[in-house]
Amino acid sequence: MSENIKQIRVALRNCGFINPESIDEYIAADGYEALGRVLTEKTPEEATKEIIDSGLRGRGGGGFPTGVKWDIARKVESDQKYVVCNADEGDPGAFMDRSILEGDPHSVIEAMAINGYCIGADKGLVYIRAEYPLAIERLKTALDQAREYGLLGEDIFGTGFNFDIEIRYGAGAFVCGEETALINSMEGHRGEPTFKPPFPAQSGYLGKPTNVNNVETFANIPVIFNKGAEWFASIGTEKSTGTKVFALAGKINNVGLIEVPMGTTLREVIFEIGGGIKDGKKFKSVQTGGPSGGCLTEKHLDTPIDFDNLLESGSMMGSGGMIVMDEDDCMVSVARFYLDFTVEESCGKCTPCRVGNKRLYELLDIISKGNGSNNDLDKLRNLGEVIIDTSLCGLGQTSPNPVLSTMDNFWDEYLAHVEDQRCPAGQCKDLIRYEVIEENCVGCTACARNCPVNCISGERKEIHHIDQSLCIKCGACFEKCRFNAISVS
Amino acid sequence: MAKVKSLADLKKMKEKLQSDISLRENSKHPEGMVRVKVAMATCGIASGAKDVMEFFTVNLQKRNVDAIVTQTGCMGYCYAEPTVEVKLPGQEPVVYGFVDIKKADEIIEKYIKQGEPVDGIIPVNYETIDKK
Amino acid sequence: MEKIKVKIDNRLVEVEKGTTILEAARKLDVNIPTLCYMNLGDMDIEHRPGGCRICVVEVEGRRNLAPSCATDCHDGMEVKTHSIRVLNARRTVMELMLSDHPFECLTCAKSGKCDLQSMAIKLGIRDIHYQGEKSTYKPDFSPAILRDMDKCIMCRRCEKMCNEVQTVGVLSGIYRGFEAVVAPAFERDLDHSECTYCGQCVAVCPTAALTEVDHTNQVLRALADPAKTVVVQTAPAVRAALGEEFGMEPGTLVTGKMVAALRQLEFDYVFDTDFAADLTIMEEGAEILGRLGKFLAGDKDVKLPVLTSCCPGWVSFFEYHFPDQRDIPSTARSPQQMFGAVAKTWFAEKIKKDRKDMVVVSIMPCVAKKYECTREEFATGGNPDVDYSLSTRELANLIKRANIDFNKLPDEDFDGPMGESTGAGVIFGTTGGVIEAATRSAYEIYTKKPLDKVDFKQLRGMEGIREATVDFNGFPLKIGIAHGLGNARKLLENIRAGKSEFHAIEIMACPGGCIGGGGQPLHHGNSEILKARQKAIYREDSGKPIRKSHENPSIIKLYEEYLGEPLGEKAHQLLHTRYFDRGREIVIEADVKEEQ
Amino acid sequence: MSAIKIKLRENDLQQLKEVCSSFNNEAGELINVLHKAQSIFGYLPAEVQEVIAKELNVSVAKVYGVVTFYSFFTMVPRGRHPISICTGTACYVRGAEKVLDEFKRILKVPVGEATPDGKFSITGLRCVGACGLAPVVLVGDKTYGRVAPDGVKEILKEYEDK
Repeated sequence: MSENIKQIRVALRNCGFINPESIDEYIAADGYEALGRVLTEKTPEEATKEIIDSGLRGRGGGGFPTGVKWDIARKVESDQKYVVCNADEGDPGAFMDRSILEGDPHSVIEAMAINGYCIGADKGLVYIRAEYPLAIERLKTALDQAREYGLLGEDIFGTGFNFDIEIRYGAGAFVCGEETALINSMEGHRGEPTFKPPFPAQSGYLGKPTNVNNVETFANIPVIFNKGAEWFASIGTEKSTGTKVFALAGKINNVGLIEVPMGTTLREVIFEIGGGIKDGKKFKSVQTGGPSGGCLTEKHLDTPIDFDNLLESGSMMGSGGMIVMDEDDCMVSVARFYLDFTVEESCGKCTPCRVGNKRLYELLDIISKGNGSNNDLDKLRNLGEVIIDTSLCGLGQTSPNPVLSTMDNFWDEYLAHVEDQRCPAGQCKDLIRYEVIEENCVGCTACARNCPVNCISGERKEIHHIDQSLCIKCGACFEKCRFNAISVS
Repeated sequence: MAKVKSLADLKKMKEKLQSDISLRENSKHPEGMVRVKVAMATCGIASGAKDVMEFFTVNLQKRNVDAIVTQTGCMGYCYAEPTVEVKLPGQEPVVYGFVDIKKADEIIEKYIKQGEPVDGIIPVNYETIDKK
Repeated sequence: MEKIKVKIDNRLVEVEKGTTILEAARKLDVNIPTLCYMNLGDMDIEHRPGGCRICVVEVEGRRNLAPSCATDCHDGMEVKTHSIRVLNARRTVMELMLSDHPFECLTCAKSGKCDLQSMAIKLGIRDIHYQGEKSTYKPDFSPAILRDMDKCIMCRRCEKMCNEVQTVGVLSGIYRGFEAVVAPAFERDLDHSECTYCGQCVAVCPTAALTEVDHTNQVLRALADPAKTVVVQTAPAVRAALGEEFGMEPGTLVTGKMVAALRQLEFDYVFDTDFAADLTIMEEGAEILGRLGKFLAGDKDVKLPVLTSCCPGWVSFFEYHFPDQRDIPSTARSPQQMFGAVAKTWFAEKIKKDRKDMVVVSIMPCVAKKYECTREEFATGGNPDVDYSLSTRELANLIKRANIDFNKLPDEDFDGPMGESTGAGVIFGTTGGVIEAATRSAYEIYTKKPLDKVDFKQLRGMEGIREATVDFNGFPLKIGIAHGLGNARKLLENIRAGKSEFHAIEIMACPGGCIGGGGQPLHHGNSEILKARQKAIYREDSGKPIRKSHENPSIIKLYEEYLGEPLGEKAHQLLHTRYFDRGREIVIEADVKEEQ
Repeated sequence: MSAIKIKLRENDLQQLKEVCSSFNNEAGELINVLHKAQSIFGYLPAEVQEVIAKELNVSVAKVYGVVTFYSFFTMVPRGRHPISICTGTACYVRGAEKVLDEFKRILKVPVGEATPDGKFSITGLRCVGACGLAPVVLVGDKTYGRVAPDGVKEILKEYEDK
């Protein structure tokens, strides 16, 4: 194997290799063997211990040790327990879970059954976004096949263990990624989170002990049994074992899904696997962790990626979205974009998230329009910190991260907006002007023809003019001009 | 289909399935099976993977190539969708990116039929669990 | 129970496992401020959504601040309730709430009694650093309740009362994020919903998002009109709570002062709803005995149990949710309406006035009574039997506006004849009271023997559903009592399923009965206040010389002079009513067209 | 004198009742029932919610609370060709906002509404997971990738006679 290969496919081991609609291909790739072995050779306690030993941590964002979570649910006594797969991937710009369900649905089914055996549950539920029709369809096909083969249902592998899985649909609410909100949603309520404790492991779906893991976490489970906890723990770093799937997107050449061992650096991911920045532009920032994460910069490029390092850098692992930004991206706008998202997705239950995020957004909006003051920057920071400190659930507790991390890492850019009313990236519409550079204009009319609001005037072969009062700053003229005759300032 | 009643059942089933596949894929016979996998996840389909798969299915048969065309999940190369993996008997599989009908035609005519290299191969950039 | 030790603001306290930080702090007299939290422990109503985030505290070793209302103590926990971090967070959260709230304190109906306002004062808010868009919603004017959701702070108490306690299900949280608010389905007005106007949402609302419709100006205008004779009646529960509005201890009885105040307000006649309560017992008691007699005689068609019908919130509830059971409740009108009907007939004749020239005002602990006044069946030729109903709170405002120093007023007596009442009439004000009053009279009429003991202690209490059996000379009369519509629903579902063994059931819409009515001085979530009011009611009863309705001399006279017999023709016309099927109905569109 | 009359065509009512009973009229299945109902009617008008509430024995306010909570549910009819513009982060940094603005400008309708002729409606959508093709636009089930603002007219042209 060559030196520059950075990826190892563990969770994605079958994605792109097998036909996701064929259980036979899954079985040929060692499928359901882990379930068979766990059921016939291990006690629930032993199997759970194997997961603890593997060091696997939740891939949905929190990074809580998966085995420990299982163990808590296992120890609670109850006549009925549930296994829930969180497939409500809501981070904009993340599609790991969708890809796994579309490419390898059986691995999730197998893992849920193992989980059921470990904690003593005979029923599983997959909570999946309605926006993922193909994933739903493939999951349904896989469930039918598994039932047909007797790998779901009663007396699985002749061991007397029963397990079956139902699908529940999300309906477009990011907050339902929070496990208590997800449970409320599965019960047919508004997806509002409730405070913990009680944790779902104590009182979850229908008040019964419930273990919730996300898709990628489950996809790792069969491998741990097939290859051993030790093998799994040998990948990655000491405190973050195994690999992590990232959805690389944004201004990067090789947009796509990658899986790297924990501890790989951001530089390796962006420049080696990702092929560097699109159109030869300059790298500016990488956003990890979705709306809960932060924007990291040049100085973080050599940080090995794991749960703890990312937190320390002011961002977080999140579910694995990784959006790369270049010199043309304004960090105030990016922060505002995320806040716009949070404001729309907040459930509205607690004050800091409901009102606080709205106010954060409004402050950012004022700043991006050139109407902010230094005082507003102080307010942003205090408000951001209080929202983190006082919000009820994970959404509010992390929503100011994009603001605080961009303030930490791109302070000059904020200052430029408030002190000079200038957007260094030339992105904030209210702070830019498109103008014709008269020396360069040849009167080709390309700009005027492409202007959507007809605000450019000028005869053919004569110098053109932009009517600033009508200009909507769409940038079409700038893009269409082949003579460098339009300037942005 | 018979139910899997025990771990032994499963293992038997797996061995049979694996030997079927290896028989097909490792055939030294020049007329042996060609295997084409089209990545058909959401982004592949959005880029036209369905048409590409259809093209391979219809044209390989038309042009008398003994091949199996299947769909698969996301290979991870979203930037290069649609992506197609082609495995000739006895050879390592190769993945092509940006496969449209024209490219598919070229792959059939040059690579599959004559074994000539065709541009657009995406280099393998990962290890599998078995190799690790 | 396992005991654990907790340190709060550097002071140790031992509490039972499962105690919240808030409760543990209260043991040390550390009063952590709360806003959305509400605990009516005796009625098993606890609301702690953990939404307002005002009660956050710092817990050693915890990453973020903890909501003290919803966080359980653990052994060795160290808590700081007023560190600079906590105070800054609390102030910021409060400022956020205020930044989305109208600045109308000077003209707001709730000013001075608003929990949000007192919290702002307590937290020393002098400036609101965060400003921006405010949520605005269309105001909703119903006959009894006013909704101004611009003032909603999303504490969700109303939702809790409407759905979980009352099971009326009219309110729900809608939308999400900044747009989130509590509203009826499709944001329709309350009068297009199944709202019973029980007013429990109003009673628990910390701000003026939910208030009663104010009729004080109409009453003032009537009082100022020389052509009108204005008669006022006061419901039993009012006298046990009105004093609170003037700084008196909860449970202070102010009957005499209230009468004096009304007289100073220049009402022409100050009467008592208790009089009509006695009248209600005459009719309802006769109905119970009538149906019971038929039942004992083997009549298979007789409907049992008899349900009381003096509570308008409860009447709406069964009309909406149990229209199929609407032949079970007694047909007796509520005391408010009986009073109005008698005042505008018998009494009008006595004073030789036309009903058009009379204005009947009621002082009620209730907001549903406002709605009851508007029901068409309680009017003659468009002239309602009761013109205006004011809540206890509105009366207090009126007294204050008239510059009356309530605390210094002498005790005065009601006017006759409609001011005379018995102890039985008074206890209508608490849960269990109506059925006890009915039992006192029914017992004597049925057994033809005088009661040795007038008090039926087994019917009293605060539990949501109570039952008791009274020995009627060998016949065991089974009595059920429910207060709070959620409890009423349980009894009704049993009746519908044919599983109810009761002969008579008293139902009150509000937890605690009328003492906890939606129009009473706000209890701010303190159930001790309700218990004190209940004690006051029983105190008034035991101090009365006559304690059985059928012994009220003015009632006896009313039947002799005017009504004849209970359930007689005249009585039926003036004192009884009918109920309507108001359940939701699905109409097939083709039929709709035919209709048109 | 019924308080509230809910007017519905008989066929629609039957269909709705069947949907509810296929989920055993269980209150916990509310969201699944709403999904099914929306796929039948295209949206969830008040009458539909009233019937569902009645069948599942939950309050109408609750049903409305759930419908307004989730962005997937809509109470306004969508256009015959619903246009969804992905506004996920990957699409955002690649200019989705400009594409959205262009759709709004040409069709002259705000997000969430349909054109007066009922042909198109515009909605924002959070990530369809096709980030490699950003910015992404969906018209009905058809996905358009790498859409630039000046490509908007072309997309709309495809639906000229439909």
